[in-house]
Amino acid sequence: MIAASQIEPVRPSPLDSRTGERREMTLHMGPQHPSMHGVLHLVVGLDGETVKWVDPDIGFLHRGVEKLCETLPWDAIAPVLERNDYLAPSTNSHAFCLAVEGLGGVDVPRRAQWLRCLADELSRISSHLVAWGTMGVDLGGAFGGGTSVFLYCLRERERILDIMQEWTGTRFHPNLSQIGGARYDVPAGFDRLLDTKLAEIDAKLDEMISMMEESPIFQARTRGIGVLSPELALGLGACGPVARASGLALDLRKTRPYEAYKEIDVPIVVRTEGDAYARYRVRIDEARVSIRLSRQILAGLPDGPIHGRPPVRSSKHKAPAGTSYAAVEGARGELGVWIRSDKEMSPTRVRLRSPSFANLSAIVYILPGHLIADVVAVLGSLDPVFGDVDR
Amino acid sequence: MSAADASATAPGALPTVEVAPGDLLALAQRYLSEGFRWYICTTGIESAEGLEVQHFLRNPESGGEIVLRVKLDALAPKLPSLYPVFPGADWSEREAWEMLGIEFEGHPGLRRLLLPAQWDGFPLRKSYPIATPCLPYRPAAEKPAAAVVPAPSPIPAGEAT
Amino acid sequence: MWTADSILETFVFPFAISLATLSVFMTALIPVLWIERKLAARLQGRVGPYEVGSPHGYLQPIADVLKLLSKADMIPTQADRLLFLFAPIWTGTCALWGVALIPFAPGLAAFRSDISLVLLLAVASLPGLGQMAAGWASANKYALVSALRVVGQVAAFEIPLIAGAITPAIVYGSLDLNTLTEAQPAVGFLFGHPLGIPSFLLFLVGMLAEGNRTPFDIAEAESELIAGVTIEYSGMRFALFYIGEYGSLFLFGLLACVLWFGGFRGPFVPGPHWLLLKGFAFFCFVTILRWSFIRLRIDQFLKISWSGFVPASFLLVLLAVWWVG
Amino acid sequence: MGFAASLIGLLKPVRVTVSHLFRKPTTVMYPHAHRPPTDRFRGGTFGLTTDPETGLENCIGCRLCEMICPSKIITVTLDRRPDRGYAGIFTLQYEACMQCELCVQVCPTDAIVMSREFGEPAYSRADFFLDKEKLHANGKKMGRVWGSGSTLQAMHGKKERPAPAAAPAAPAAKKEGA
Repeated sequence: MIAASQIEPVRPSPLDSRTGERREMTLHMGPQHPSMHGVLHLVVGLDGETVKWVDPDIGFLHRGVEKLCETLPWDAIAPVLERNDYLAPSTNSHAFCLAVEGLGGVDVPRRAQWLRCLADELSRISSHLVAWGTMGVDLGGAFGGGTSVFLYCLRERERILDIMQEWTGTRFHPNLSQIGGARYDVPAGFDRLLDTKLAEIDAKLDEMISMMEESPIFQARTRGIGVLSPELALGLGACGPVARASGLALDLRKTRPYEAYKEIDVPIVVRTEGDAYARYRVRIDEARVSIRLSRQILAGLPDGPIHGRPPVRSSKHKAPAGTSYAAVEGARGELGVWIRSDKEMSPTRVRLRSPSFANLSAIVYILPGHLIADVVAVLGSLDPVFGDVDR
Repeated sequence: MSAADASATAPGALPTVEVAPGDLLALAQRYLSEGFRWYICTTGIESAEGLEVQHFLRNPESGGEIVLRVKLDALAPKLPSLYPVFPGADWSEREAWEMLGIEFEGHPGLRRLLLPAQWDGFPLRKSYPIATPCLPYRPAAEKPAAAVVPAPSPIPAGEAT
Repeated sequence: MWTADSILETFVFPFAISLATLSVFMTALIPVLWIERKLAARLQGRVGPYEVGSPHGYLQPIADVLKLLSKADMIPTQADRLLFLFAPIWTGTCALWGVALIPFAPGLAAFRSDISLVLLLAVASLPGLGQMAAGWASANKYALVSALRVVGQVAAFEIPLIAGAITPAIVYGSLDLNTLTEAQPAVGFLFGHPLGIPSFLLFLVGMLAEGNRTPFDIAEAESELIAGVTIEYSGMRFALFYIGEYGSLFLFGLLACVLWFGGFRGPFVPGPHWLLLKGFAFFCFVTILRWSFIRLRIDQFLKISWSGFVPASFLLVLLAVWWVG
Repeated sequence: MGFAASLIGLLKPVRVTVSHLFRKPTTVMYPHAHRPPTDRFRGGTFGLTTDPETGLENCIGCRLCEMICPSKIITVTLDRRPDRGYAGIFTLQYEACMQCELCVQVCPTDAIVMSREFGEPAYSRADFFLDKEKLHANGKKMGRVWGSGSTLQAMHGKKERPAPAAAPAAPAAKKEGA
């Protein structure tokens, strides 16, 4: 087995000493490009249509969240962090709250823990739906079947958003997790609503499969494209569906269980191909697992309070001093928050370990040798979220 | 030094080993051979204790975790890059460099990652000013008076007494 | 010796017929654009155009074109000016030339010729030239890559297109579209002849590629090359490409109807109605295909052409010749 | 994959898309039709409430909402009067709000609430700058809402399963099934 450090990325070729230019045609893809998933700027060295090297340029969505956290009261940080991985928002605040609770001093009631995990599972489903949709657009373009897939996926995601609206009052950024508990209890009749909506999504997943996987064109476009070897995936810190598609059975819900997952058995979906198809397929299977887990969590929801602290009435909370790291298995992988507290009004340092950041760094290794069309296919399969990459 | 020396205080804290900058690469290599192949992240911190860098590794098989903590000289923060051992350190170290001004020796290309190339200063340092250049919005001209005059309309004037 | 009759016959009638055909075709493009938008929306579970020309957005195509016409016209400073200005006109008008050859009723075509099929196929491949010119002249790397793709595409997919179209001509021994229409059995060449379906499939594939429709829309390739050759065009010039694209697609549709679906023949209503109805139905079919598939990659696209469709084309032509003789 | 299987595979996306022709569209014609918001919905604008009996404003100018707001869009000054405090200035820069409902949660007197209706679009930034008059007008218009400081804090303070007990605070929580 070859060590990750022995796999060299393909760096941009040097400038020609005589002409001052590169041998390859450099093509700037992004930051304004239909399929750059936001604001990625890729400088691509092309020989014909073959990609020789890639030089990613990130940071167009950098908002200085880590610095911002150092200025905010403890209780006000969670909703800000939800804007990071904006496709699976509740996982962000969940990780942050876990990290702060890891500093000690707060006892989170079981019901709150399960509620948060339920929100995580729901946002995982909705995030994966967007991932297929955008991958469809990447493969099929705005004027083709890709858009149809995208709209079908968004239609299904609406059902998740409806659930969240019923539960927390917002469709997108629920702001459910709070240090010490959950902010909203489920309303009456929630289990029936969840059951109906999830059943509808489950039934419609076959439509997505028909649109994408069963079409030979999709197979031709994704099989064997952007293969990420397991060793490289580990060395780069790749996680989530990207790592699991490379044959690594890494899922924090199983390997580092937290909250409700300590009591629930989470089947890990693993594929060994490591290509774009495997990453897409892992997401499909994971969404099915998540649908089942959501039902399981809601069925086993323990009674009791939902908040371990007295109700938040001011911004004066001070977390105990210390250092803490907590991670949840977000939709894209290990979403970790590293906190340093000196028992001040605000944290001393908040470091966000974002899964998209680690996963995206693989493109330097896996894109060279492919065609332009594969660039978008691979990006679609890696599913980076730029709020998360750039923070 | 090994994972056994690692100490943990808060329940969320990670097993940590302190390492001098000079020993970092050798220790990382040893952990790598012990199975800590999963690079998680690199964090640069500035706190009351000064500047430090923490490399977080994990063993994918056993789930074991280890943080390599390198305390740095405040005036010339410098340590060897972890890139030769873990390629994932590339971007994380670039980020720590641009945000905190920590020099990583042996890194293949320390250039700005998230910030514009011409950015001045190291934003995550505590000394970096957080003065906001844009003031909160206030609507101009038309009715500045309405916003300033404290005249609570629902309260009858005589009732306050 | 000019008599009143010969003047009428030589100048006035062709002019009048051309004008009529042109206006019919341009008018027909409005429902074509509407069908594209509305059908696409319905295929995706949306409502589609609604407000402009309420209740169903019937005036949306006009609003579209007006919007494009009112936009700023920009020419990149580094562009090859002459070619840049010329390319959209070329592409936009080529589709209109071809319609002159389509027989709308027995003997009624703006330009009658014994070799109208050959002429039509020649004219129909001309828009590609304008696209190449646009891609080169735009001084944009995306446009350049797209222009190269257009070259590969035209080279690879002209053969299936022509082979498909020439099969009925071989079978019925004529190159005149009018004769070909009338020679077909009542169910059309498609079902009335064993070679009907294979030749139609080949033509369809070639037509989707020429008309830039998924899964073969690699020249435009929205998600890869942004807008391909038209990336630097705006306003009216883009509208010309837009009209040219839909015009040539509709023209191919009409040709398919003439060759495989019995053209203007049909009961109760006159020929032009039938041809246009069939043309719209065929366009609906193409639109459904377009919004169902994702795109092939350029190498796969060329490979299936050269190793699949081109040999099949030759085989089909040989079969047709064997059938006749 | 065999040739025949490929052909059949090509038909499957077509089957899905064509099947949508025979279904009702998912989207609604937005300005003409709205999807009904749920009881807890907080996507709308803000309002300041008044006491229905005395007609006095509920805000006591304690500035807790200003301090917890992550976006720092609320400005409150205390207008101290003999009986109690009132809000002197109360401004809210709604365009920068991120709908986290923390201001509502910390409010000790249920003074600030969020609307259940979608926020209206506006033509200028000034329209999103809510001063006290606008906030009070909003508060009158929106009537009773589910989310207020007391309901949210009651939800957190409960030691027992709060769902049945919370029903009176959320009067319509049951009827919203679809």
